[in-house]
Amino acid sequence: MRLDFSGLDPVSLQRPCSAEAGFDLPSNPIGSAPSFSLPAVADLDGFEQAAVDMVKPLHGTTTLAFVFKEGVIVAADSRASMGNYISSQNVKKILEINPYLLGTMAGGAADCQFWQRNLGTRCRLHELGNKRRISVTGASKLLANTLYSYRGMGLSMGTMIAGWDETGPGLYYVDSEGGRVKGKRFSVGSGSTYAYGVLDTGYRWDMTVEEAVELARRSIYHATFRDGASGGVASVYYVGPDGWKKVSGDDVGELHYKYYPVSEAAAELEVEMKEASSAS
Amino acid sequence: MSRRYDSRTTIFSPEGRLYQVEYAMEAISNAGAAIGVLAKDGVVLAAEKRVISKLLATSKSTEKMYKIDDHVACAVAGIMADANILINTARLQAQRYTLAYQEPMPVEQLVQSLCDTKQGYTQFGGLRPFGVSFLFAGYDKKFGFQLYMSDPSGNYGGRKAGAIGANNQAAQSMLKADYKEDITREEAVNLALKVLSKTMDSTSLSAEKLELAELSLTPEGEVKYRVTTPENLNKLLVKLGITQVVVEEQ
Amino acid sequence: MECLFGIQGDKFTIIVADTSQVQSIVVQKTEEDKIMLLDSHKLLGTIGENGDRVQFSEYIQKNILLYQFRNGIPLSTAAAANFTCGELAHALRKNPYYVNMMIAGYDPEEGPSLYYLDYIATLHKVKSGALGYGAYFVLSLMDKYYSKNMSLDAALDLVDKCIAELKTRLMGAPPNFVIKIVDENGARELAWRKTVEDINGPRPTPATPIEVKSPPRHISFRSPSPSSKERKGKGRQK
Amino acid sequence: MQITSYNGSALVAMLGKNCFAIASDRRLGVNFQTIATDYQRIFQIHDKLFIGLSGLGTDVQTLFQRLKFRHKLYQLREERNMRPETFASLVSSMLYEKRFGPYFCEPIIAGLGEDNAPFICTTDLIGAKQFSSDFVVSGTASESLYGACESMYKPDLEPEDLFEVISQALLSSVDRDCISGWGGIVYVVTPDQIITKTLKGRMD
Repeated sequence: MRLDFSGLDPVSLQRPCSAEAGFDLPSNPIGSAPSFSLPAVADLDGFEQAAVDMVKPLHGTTTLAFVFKEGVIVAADSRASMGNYISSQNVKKILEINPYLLGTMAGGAADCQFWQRNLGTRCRLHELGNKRRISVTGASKLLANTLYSYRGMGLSMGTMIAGWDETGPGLYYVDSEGGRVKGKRFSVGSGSTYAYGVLDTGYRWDMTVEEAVELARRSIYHATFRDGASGGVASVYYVGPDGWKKVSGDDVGELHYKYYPVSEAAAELEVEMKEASSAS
Repeated sequence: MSRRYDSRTTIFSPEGRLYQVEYAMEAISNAGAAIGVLAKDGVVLAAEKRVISKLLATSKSTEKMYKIDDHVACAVAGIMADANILINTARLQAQRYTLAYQEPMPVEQLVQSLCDTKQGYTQFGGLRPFGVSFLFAGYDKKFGFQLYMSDPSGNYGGRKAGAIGANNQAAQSMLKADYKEDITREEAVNLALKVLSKTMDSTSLSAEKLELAELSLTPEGEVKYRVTTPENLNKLLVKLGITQVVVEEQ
Repeated sequence: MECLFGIQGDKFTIIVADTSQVQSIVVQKTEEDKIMLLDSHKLLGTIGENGDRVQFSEYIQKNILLYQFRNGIPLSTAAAANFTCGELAHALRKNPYYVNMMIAGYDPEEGPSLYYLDYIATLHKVKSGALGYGAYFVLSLMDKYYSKNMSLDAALDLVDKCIAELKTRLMGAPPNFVIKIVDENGARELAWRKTVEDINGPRPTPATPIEVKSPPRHISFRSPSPSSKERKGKGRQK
Repeated sequence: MQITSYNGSALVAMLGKNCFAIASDRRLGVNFQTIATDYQRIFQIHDKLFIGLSGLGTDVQTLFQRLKFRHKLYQLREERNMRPETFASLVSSMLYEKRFGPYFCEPIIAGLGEDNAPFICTTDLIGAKQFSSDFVVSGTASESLYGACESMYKPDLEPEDLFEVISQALLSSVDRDCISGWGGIVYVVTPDQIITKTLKGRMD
């Protein structure tokens, strides 16, 4: 039974919560996490574990974010894999919470999508209630507290909350174990170590936006080259004073040959010349 | 007097001789001759093929020349049955080496391992020695082209030219006289055939009585073992004037 | 969290290995040299269980030296790598050695070479490679900064980048690394990268033979009986 | 992860108009980590016989070396090359020798046999031979390869077209498999020549 904190809410927010409404947003007190009915099962943990296994959280992924002089860069690959099988190559892993806040997806796709969309709603409600945009610190705390309240129930998320607020750029890492840590450089997912390698070595505080974007793109590319579970498209976002902007989305298939051009073997070259001459 | 000491292969006679080994060498000198010449760009092996009967139909392309591995070939003189066993052992040794190191076996090591096998038969096991002498022609990255000669005792030596089988002494001295230090493979072929023609007692020489094989490098640097076809052999013999042109041949 | 990686440059190959010896949660030693000389022109870097590591690398070293004594010519690097792989593969189905390796060598005509060999005997010739947990960080780094025929300085700069990255990102990253090189002048230690200095005594002086005095003749091993003095005179020359 | 998907591999062979093609990916990986992208898992036994080995890298190498050993001895003794059917039996018996501690790899044998009749066959890891008249697939991407080949394959293709079909089949299949890909190599073998081509594919 979870403790009921609703008593602490300001009076204006209180609503009678009707039991039979089940999961229905308006009936819950604003700002608190929606409550899910629990499965009537003897072995709750076993059931949860089985549910998670079936969903097979998307641990194959590479996402990164870093803060630098001009703001925050957020980048991610776009591959979803189930075991050895690539289920998709164009998954949006950078979630647009609101024009000033981005979240990244790693772990359970459904968990990330749902809870970050939910976070967006609660941030909007915060703006309405307080006439001020929520700080990155505040938003990430909301998410962290929610995830913590479901601790041990099988949620699987490793997400970064990046944004710009009055204090300037902000970046937090929040995960389903309830961890929340503020930082300047994070990478999450099975390809994160490869991304870190390139990211840390190339990182400087006073990079231009172009340099930072290229560093992010290059880090994602190297991760997709070495990690089997990452691939697809390297999308890069830049969060500046007036919110986030999607800077690029390059297919790593072409990116590879841009970074490592292959001079076609002489034979192929002359074949092409022949075709070119016969065609013209 | 020596009768008592020659039955057991592993027993020295009072004069310090292993009779069984010497008898083996005697058996070899009754067998068809084989000559090897080391040139600077290859190795040549030539051998006298004693045709037992026209009815003989062997599946083997050559009787006296055997390929041990892509880079080693050998010419045989002596008891063919024994030779087959040893050739198979040599082939096995070479492949086992390649299996372990993924590289061709150095030629001297191959010869040495085969000679160790031969030597075993003169010291333990009480079995008669192999009545076979070999001429090994080989190439490896370390020492380039090599020629080795081995006999039933298990002893072997690196040679510039060598002769085994019938009249090998005569052939040996002839080779010694005519061998030039940086002889080319061309000249080596001529020398081998010339010496062979002199030491062979058969009247007229022709391709049926001879076998010739050469080990050389292709332009790309790979080792090539090539057995000369009877036609080319005939042409060579004619060129060398070793055989008369048999005009009326049908 | 062991790290082993290697880079093949212009006419040389270098291998870098961490030098910590860990037992459960204790760092027993911070200067364990894990890169061994197989022969004058070959290096063998090994990481994995300490017992297997030492036993297997010495076993390989002795066999390769034996080959040289017995046949007069040294093994080529490719042959040594394949021999090692064969031994590992053979042991795999009996009692496996848990040892990951990198073999580097220099051959007169072949030049420098580097081989990746993991504990289940997968052998592959590589230009740059890494093993152990460190691999997860340095592989991408080496992809980016590696270039064909790198100069020694460029290679060492890349090594320093890798070590720096490991220090920041790898949990329990080893403090010290040893770098060894092999080129036409042979295999030798090139440098150490230390952040933890072990308190060592002075460098060991060359061994000076200890003169062993033979035990005094009269010592007898029976318990000294009261009449031992008379017996001493009888029948014993001084 | 099971053993046969520890390193990751993709192999396919197809029969054409008196020719055959055999293609494979180039990845050597350990679980999800890519170690090298120039790994070779198709071997040439002689100029009319190829074998592709998918599965556990160490067994792939050991098995090939032992096959080379046996074939060389056969070649020396018989003074001719082994025919594909015979070689397939050799592979099958060598695999079955290890019935209770098998080599974890699935070979594909492709060759030109008696008067250049094209021949392809595959076996499982303990040597169950299975001939085929159109295509055979193997490796961690085999499910995708089956689908791709089933739809793309046409019988009696000329070498050039066979090359196109096998390349498309391989590349489209490895793009659905996390642990194989990273480039490709194709051998198209006709009675008088061997065409070798490397494929430029996705490297993720």
